[in-house]
Amino acid sequence: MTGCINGWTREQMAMRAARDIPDGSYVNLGIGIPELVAKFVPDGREFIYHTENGLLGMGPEPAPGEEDSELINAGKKAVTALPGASFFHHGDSFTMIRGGHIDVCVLGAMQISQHGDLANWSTGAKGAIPAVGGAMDLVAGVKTIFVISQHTTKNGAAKLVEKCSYPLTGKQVVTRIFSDLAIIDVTPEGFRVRELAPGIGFEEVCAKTDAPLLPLEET
Amino acid sequence: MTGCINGWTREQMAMRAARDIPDGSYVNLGIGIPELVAKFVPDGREFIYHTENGLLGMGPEPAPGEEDSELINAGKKAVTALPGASFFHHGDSFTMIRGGHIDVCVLGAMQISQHGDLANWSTGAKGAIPAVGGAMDLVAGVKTIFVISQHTTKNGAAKLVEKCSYPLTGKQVVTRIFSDLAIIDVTPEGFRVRELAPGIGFEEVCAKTDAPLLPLEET
Amino acid sequence: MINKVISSIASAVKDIPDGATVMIGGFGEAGSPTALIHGLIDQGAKELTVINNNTGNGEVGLAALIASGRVKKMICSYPRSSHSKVFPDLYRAGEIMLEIVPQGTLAERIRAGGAGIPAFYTATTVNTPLAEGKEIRRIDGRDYVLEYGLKADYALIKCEKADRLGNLIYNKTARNFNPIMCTAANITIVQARKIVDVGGLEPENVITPNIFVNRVVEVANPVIESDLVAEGISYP
Amino acid sequence: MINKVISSIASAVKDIPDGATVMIGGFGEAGSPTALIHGLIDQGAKELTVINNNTGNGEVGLAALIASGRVKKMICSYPRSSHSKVFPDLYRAGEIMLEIVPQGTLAERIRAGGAGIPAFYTATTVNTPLAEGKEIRRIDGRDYVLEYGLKADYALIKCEKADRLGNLIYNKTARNFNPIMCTAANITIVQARKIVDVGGLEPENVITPNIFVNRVVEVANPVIESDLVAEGISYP
Repeated sequence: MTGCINGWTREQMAMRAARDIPDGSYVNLGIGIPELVAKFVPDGREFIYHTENGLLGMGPEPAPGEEDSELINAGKKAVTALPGASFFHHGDSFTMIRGGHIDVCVLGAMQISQHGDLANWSTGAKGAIPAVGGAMDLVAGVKTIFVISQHTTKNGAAKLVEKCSYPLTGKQVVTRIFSDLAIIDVTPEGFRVRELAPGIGFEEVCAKTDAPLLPLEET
Repeated sequence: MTGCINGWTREQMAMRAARDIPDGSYVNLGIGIPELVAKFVPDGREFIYHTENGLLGMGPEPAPGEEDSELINAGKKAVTALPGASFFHHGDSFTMIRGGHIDVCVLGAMQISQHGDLANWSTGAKGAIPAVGGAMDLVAGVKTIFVISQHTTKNGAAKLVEKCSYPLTGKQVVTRIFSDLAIIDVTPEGFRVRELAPGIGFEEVCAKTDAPLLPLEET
Repeated sequence: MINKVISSIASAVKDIPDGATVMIGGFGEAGSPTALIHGLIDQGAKELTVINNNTGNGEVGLAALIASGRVKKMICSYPRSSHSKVFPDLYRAGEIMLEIVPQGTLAERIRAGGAGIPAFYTATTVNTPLAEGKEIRRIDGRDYVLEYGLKADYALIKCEKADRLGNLIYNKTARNFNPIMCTAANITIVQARKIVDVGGLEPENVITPNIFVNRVVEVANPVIESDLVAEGISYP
Repeated sequence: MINKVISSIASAVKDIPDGATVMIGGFGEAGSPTALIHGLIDQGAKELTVINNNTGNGEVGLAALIASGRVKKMICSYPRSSHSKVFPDLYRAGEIMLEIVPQGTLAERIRAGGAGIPAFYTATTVNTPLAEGKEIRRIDGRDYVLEYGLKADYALIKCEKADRLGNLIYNKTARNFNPIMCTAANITIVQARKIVDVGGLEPENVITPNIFVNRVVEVANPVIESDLVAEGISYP
């Protein structure tokens, strides 16, 4: 590893994803890197954050010492409620999700196929404890599913693949992927690079992707 | 017609029905004579009244001049809300009904069959406007269905019949009938008189019933 | 800044097209968005399918919309009007279609439509003529009928207080069908007695979270239908 | 006079039999009826089927109930415990059964159970292993899976305030599964931080109407599970 900055940091991935969320959107953020999206609302836009455990109008984490064990997000971390927020039960919360009322959901991923299939809940390995949470409801119900993820696993295995080998969370659900190397659209023709991270070449992204990759479209 | 008092009045029918409602019951009262039941809560008992348009803890009609057009019952009459009442939407209101949470419902009837089938929403006649309201939900969801009704129609036709000729509201749903002539149980053997009104003989009730009628059981 | 407040009734309802399916809140006159309905009459959309528990009162509000000939079909549980023969006359003349749905099934179909549930089973209507032609399934020894979720293009809603984000609270039994209809329409248009500042509604007490609302118009002193009926008024 | 207040946790939970199905409110520790769960551990019922979104925290509350060996089967969406290996160890050892249900389907199945809806269709899990063996139906061009309503013999619930009739309000995101579980259990037992006079809860703001509640116990200063976990406490 050199000191050069190649690719995007977690924060930069989150910032890029935030840029692609339209003003006024209702947004649900998955656990992990997706949570960082909330820090990067572009100037002039307002998003309303939903957390599936029963809060619309979720605000940032509270100041140290201000945490309330009964005001948490889906990742069970302390959060705040902004003016205009509302609390509701799980039945109503998933009415919002399943009923198609959430505009954008940003999730993490274990694998994404070239057709937008997502696997993010179980390796399917023997002895693994399957833990699906709300992910399957989100991909089934939310209009636009973004993924933020490192381009490869810690071991260097591709996460963008022709076909997921892990159990699916949902089929043909992901529309755009924000990785550390590139922003990639899932198109009817397969993965297409939309933007390359600084210092990253198309060939490098291809090499780290286990599926055909279409280059940037000339405009 | 003579001046003699034969049979029960509307109020007496309602009072008899109220007597058979256990303490602490959640009760829904249909439109018409059933509404009178609320006036006759036996001493020492407490009932909580539900109205399907979204109020639990319904109280009596307000004093003249105190009516609120946004505080009404299912019959669209002005009512009051007692201490401990709650308001909710129609989805939640029918969760109470369909989900089996209401203990007793008292309804009016056009016909009741010897097996407890109820017809109370439409004559099925050509040109009649069918209007079912919440009756089918109530008979499908409430544990105990009482009927309060005149024993015969204004024209003298029997309402207690072998088989309903009008379209059904529900099949095998009525357990007890409070008529002006008698209290009648719907048993596996058919209609059985439980109590005769003052001045009413078993033969008279038989004559006004178009189904076999079992006499009072000797105890 | 998200601001769902619209300054006039006319602009709030102006894009409702001919042929739209419109849910209208209220049970009898309680919770009836009468000002919005009158706005819709003025606007002129026709061939509407209207979903409401009843068919209006007198010759105002929903009854007036029906009388105007703009409603092709009613979906309701109790198509009787107070002090009005508007619906019965049109129905008997074959000039309006009617889908009769039990009140609880109507509520659940609307709730299902809003919640992304395309169909569900219920015991209501089993063994009655209203179950004819529908799928029956036996589950745990009891028969149930399959019913489908209901959605609408628009919902017209009345509430007590709203904020600019679209959070709503209601007044007593005027709540009725309004909150579930908010969830089931593509565009939800609300007539609020008062618009308050954001933060003016307690988060614990919000009944309709703002995600279900698209437009809010303040109607500070809404007409009361029974008053209009008592005065013998016909709209327009 | 209707009075659902019970003076002790022990008497509130004493009749829960071996083999019962018990819904337990809460999402993580928020809204977890920890005092009632500890009462259930003390009481000794075994072979329980427990429905909760998770599997508890540390070695207190639900995690302690599971650790005690009294739970035959968990129905949940996310069977991971914070600061605990109680569930994973038992699961890998084959000593506890697991039915994994997506969080929204779990919520809807509970809500359906309470609302008299025996089954419904949802798009969630379609084309995933969790839909295997289930009925798929195409409705309006999309595939949906059939899911069944869930009911329980008992529900253990935590709320903020209750009255003697059983009306409840909750605190912030501690509401979560609690209100729907109240509707789906035969006997609903509530631990309330405060019991107020009848009339002390505003009818517009009641979240759980009293019809869904059977017993209420006041637990004025409930333990906070994360505090117990931080202190390294195991129950009992």
